[in-house]
Amino acid sequence: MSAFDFIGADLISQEEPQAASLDERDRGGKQQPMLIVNGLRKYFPIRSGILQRHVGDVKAVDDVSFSVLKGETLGIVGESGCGKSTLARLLMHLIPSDSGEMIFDGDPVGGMRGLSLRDLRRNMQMVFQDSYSSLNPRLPVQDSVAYGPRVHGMSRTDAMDLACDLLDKVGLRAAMFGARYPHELSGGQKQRVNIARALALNPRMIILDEAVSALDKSVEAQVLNLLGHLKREFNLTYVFISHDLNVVQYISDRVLVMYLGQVVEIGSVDAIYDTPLHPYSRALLDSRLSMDPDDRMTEPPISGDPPNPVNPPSGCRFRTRCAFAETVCAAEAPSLSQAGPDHFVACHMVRRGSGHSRLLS
Amino acid sequence: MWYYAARRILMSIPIALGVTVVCYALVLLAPGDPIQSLLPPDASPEEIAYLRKVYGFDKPIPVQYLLWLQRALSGDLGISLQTNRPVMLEVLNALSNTFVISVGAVLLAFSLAFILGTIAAYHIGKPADRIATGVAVVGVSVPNYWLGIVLVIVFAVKLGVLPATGMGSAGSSSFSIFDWNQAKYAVLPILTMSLVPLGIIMRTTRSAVAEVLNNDFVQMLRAKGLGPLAVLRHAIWNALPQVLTVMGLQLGYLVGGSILIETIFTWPGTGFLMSKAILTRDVPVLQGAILVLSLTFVSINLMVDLLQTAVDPRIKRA
Amino acid sequence: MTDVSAFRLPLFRRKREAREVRGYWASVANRLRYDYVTLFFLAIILTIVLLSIFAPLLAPFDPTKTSMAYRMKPMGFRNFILGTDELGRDMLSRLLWGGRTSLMMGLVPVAAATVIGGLLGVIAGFRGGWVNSAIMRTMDVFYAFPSVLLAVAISGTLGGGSKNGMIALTLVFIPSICRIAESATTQVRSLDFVEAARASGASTLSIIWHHILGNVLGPVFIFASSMISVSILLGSGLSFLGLGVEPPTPDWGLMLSTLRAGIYVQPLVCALPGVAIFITSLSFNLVSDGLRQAMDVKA
Amino acid sequence: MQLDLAVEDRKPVTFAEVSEPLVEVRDLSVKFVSREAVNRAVNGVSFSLAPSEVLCIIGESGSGKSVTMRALMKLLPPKRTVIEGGMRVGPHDIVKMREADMRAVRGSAISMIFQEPMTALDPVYTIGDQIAETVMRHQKIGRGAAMERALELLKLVRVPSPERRLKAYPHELSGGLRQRAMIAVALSCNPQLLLADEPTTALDATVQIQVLVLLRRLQQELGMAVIFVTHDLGVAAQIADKVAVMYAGRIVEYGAVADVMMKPRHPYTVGMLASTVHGHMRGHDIDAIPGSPPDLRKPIVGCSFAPRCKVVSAVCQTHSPPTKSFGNGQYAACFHAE
Repeated sequence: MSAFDFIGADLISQEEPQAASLDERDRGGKQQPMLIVNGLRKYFPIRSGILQRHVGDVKAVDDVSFSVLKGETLGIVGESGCGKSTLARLLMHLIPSDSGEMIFDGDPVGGMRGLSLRDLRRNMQMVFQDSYSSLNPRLPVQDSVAYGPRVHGMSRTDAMDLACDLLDKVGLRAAMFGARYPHELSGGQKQRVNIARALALNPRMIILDEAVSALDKSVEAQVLNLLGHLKREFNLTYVFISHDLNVVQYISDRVLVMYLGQVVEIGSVDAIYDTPLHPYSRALLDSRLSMDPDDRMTEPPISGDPPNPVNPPSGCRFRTRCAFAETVCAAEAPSLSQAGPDHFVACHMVRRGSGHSRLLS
Repeated sequence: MWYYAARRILMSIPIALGVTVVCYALVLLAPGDPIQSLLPPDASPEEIAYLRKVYGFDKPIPVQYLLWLQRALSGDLGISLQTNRPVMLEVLNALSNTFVISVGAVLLAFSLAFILGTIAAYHIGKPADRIATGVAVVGVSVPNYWLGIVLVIVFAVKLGVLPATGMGSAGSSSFSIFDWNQAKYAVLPILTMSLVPLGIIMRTTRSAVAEVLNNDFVQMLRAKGLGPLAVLRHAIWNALPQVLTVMGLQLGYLVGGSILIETIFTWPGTGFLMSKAILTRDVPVLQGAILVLSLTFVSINLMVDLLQTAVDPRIKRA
Repeated sequence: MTDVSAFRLPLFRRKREAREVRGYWASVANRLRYDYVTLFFLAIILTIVLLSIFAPLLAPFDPTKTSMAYRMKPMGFRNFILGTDELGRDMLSRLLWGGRTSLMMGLVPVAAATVIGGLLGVIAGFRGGWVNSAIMRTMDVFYAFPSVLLAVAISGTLGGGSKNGMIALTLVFIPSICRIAESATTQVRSLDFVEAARASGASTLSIIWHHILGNVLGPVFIFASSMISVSILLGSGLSFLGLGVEPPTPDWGLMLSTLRAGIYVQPLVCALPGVAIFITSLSFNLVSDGLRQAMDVKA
Repeated sequence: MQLDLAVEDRKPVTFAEVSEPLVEVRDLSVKFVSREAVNRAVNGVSFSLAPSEVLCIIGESGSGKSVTMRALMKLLPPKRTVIEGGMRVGPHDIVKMREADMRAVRGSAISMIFQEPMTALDPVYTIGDQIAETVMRHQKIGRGAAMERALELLKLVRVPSPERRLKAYPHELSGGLRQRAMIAVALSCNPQLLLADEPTTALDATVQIQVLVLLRRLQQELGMAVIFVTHDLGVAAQIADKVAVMYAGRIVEYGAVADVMMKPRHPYTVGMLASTVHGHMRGHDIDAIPGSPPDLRKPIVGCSFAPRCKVVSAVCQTHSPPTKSFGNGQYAACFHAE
């Protein structure tokens, strides 16, 4: 709500917008963010007892607001159970949200006058984590790629030719791999097919949900390079969801840190990685492993596992693991406050007069 | 766990109600006027009209059903056309006889099947497994009413060691399984009856245990230095919920599906009762028997489900 | 709404090379090729089917022609290769003709139940919510009857005859096939590739047709194939009780029933229909097992 | 019996003992034989490991690292597996040992932890039962004493409120606690050698470092040797003394962790380090190794890395590369390494 207002305002007045070359599909102009998400919320009800009464909620995504600029890559990091994947599915409208709105290139999504779901999906696609379930095991991979265009009315031969073109583009020789079934491909190859499938509708934005996490390091590097090339070639905007901080740093322009369904910090990649302000962001970054054997950690930066999102702690959700927690943290949930140009943090220690004894920034 | 159990009991109520609806509908679907089936063919029109009123057949069908249900719940399932005795009495009497052979068959089949299935799962692909699976396939493929006849030919006719049919002189009122002179009448029915559940439970046990043995934690158990028996103990505890479900179903099938076996051995159980009722078109008995048997089946499944919660910690603490 | 020109159209049509990789069904067939047990019993099934189809040509006698003089004769008596029954009818002819009805009782109910139950299951699984509850709770009620009891109950009240018998068996199989289809659909529906199909804007029907059916058909088919043997046994059982095929039509179950009195006279002849049922049901069971193994793809 | 002795015999590590390696693997090869093909998962692996030393085996999926570990424990299915070469751990000749004797070694002298704590623990037994089971199996003590030992072990691996966790089932614990419980099972009989198969891969970043620090500390306190399999070079840098890099069933480079990480000699190691992503590579392509690993079901002529190698030459295509030594205990199997 309030957070969103000034995030948007600030981003639009940015001096050097990330948006790249002209795109004839651009409607809102270069300054209009590709996607604005405002107050998105998704609770999964927990039912229990004899009559399956509603006893609580998994607060998977709780009041999340952010925007994605044209041509940028927004990285979303967080640990398992923080709501990253739910967020991705909410953005794609694969599951209905409880509340919140989305604006795609100036057009509100849904509603009477808004962008229809079908049009949204033409413009926004998703790449799933490589797993046995990401491709239909009964379809040759070229049919999987051609399926989207077929759905949107392309003729069979055209769709097949397009699929083969795209398979070539993602580095799989269509003549050799197109007719294969998913189980005959390696993890990296399957992920290339998934990317080709996402590209088949010629989208403007792609959500990558842990798209390289299951891959071997050498293959991960290949796929990351591929994503970079495709982004330039097709003028794409990425939302890149991952738990791997190194990969997010490499690929992202801006980074959003999630903890238990909420945004704790969002900002440019340099701001987040060089001067992380939220104690959770700092702990997360400190948990990265150094490649230097002489630089070994003797004390873990943070103890315990992330708590269960069913009944998150009151106030600031991170306070149970935070070294700086004070009474105000339990009493009041911190809202996102500006801590620098394009840098917002949800922590009482950042806001002057919050009642916390420390002040960062 | 108590929540789960209470929920499970509540959930079986609509199913039981649905069962009564189906039982009632069966009579409606039966060709001819239902009132005709309640009366001897030579009944006078006055009698018919009287009964029609008494049984509420002049009312709309849902009301008729509710009336019928009300009577059924109070234990009144009508009067047998053949014996003129209350159907409830006939069915319950027969049910106790059915329980004698089905429980016997259950104990035999379950214990044998569980042991064989576990052995087969542990030696999967080896001769022991092939023999056990072979027995199981034969068990589920053989027409048990035919096998009953074959057994009678061998043991009763050729060897003369066991009685062919009936329940012996004692009759159902004082039958005791501990007295060989009476129990020997139950041997062949029990043997014949146990074959199908033997096959099915063995297959389930085999696949369930084999599946558990494929789990990662079995590697861990072996890495801890446990021997085959200790590993199997883990596997069995994991497979138990699945096996229990099938066992419950099979017990229900035996109680409810003993009609063929009882007909062959003229064992005076519910199946034999139904078989006679079909031949004589004694609809009240048929309907009553079906109702009692299917409700028994529902309650057996319920009990097995409750038992399952006790062995599976994933449900127990939910 | 759809504007094809927005797609990047390919610049040239390309020739795709011949498929060098086997599809799913081809690899299943390939695996079956080395499963000699399954092949052997498949051959037996084919033989039984052919014998039944050509029964009118192969049967040496009229299967319903009775003869008081030739009652209960042993195998090899005169021209009666397999003996005669209690009314002096030729056993061989009756067995050949009986195969027709027994196979019908095995195959027709399963096929009908697969179509009906499969459809209901896919709908229930895909729609979820109250549609699922309505369909599946109804199925639960029918599932709450032991199968033999339900078959006997239905054909007992509807009256005998092979048509009613088949209706009864179909109703018996629908709930279990529906359950299999429903659980398979529910499982597939939540997989990423179905999400991806939805994300590409596909309609429900298109997703079911292209992505669900192909993955649900396998388990349903395997289960249905294992039901054939059950159906044969149950069908013969109904005839045995006098609820299925009506005399004098030859049927294995019915023959077994009418020959019961003769077991003391000609035990071997009287056992023949049972042997026929046993071999047929065993073959279907083993082929179904083989199919299950061959279709079990580990990706 | 013999085994219990082996455990009791352990003395504090002295310099003299370091020269006698605890683990010696000589020319190990593992083949999986099926009707369709022979999969040569491991092709001639040799290494040795001193007591209380940590060896990290680094490799990508299918490189044979996990198979090597399971061979050391004889956990591979005996029917389909052909193991050749020599393996010795302490006094035990693993290759020649009978299954019954091997069982006495598993879980006591050698123990193992797995990648997925969710699937590696039995879901229907409590944590306490699963730890106590191992103790009872190897130390022939009663259930009460074993439970006490289990509690002790949960304290050792720093599980908070251990009394309560003893009676918990695996699904009632978080990922990090489950992994600690599994470590407790593995340490229950004071092993001389701990095999760890990617034990931190499935964990969150903040939890992974906690488990790594714990493992490192326990290894030093208990003085055991550890073979740690991972695909993550960062994990190796945190925990290893020695590093062995595996590719296509062979060790292509071996040496002290600092040497290998700071001055890699084999082109594959160089490529792996280059393709490990850092923030400062932003805006540039990653120097990724092209292609994919070879199919081990087909015979390999020459160097298995040749098709993906940057410095490949004619000799690499035809001859197996020799193992070159670099004086500092570092080895690389490459014609062009220097």
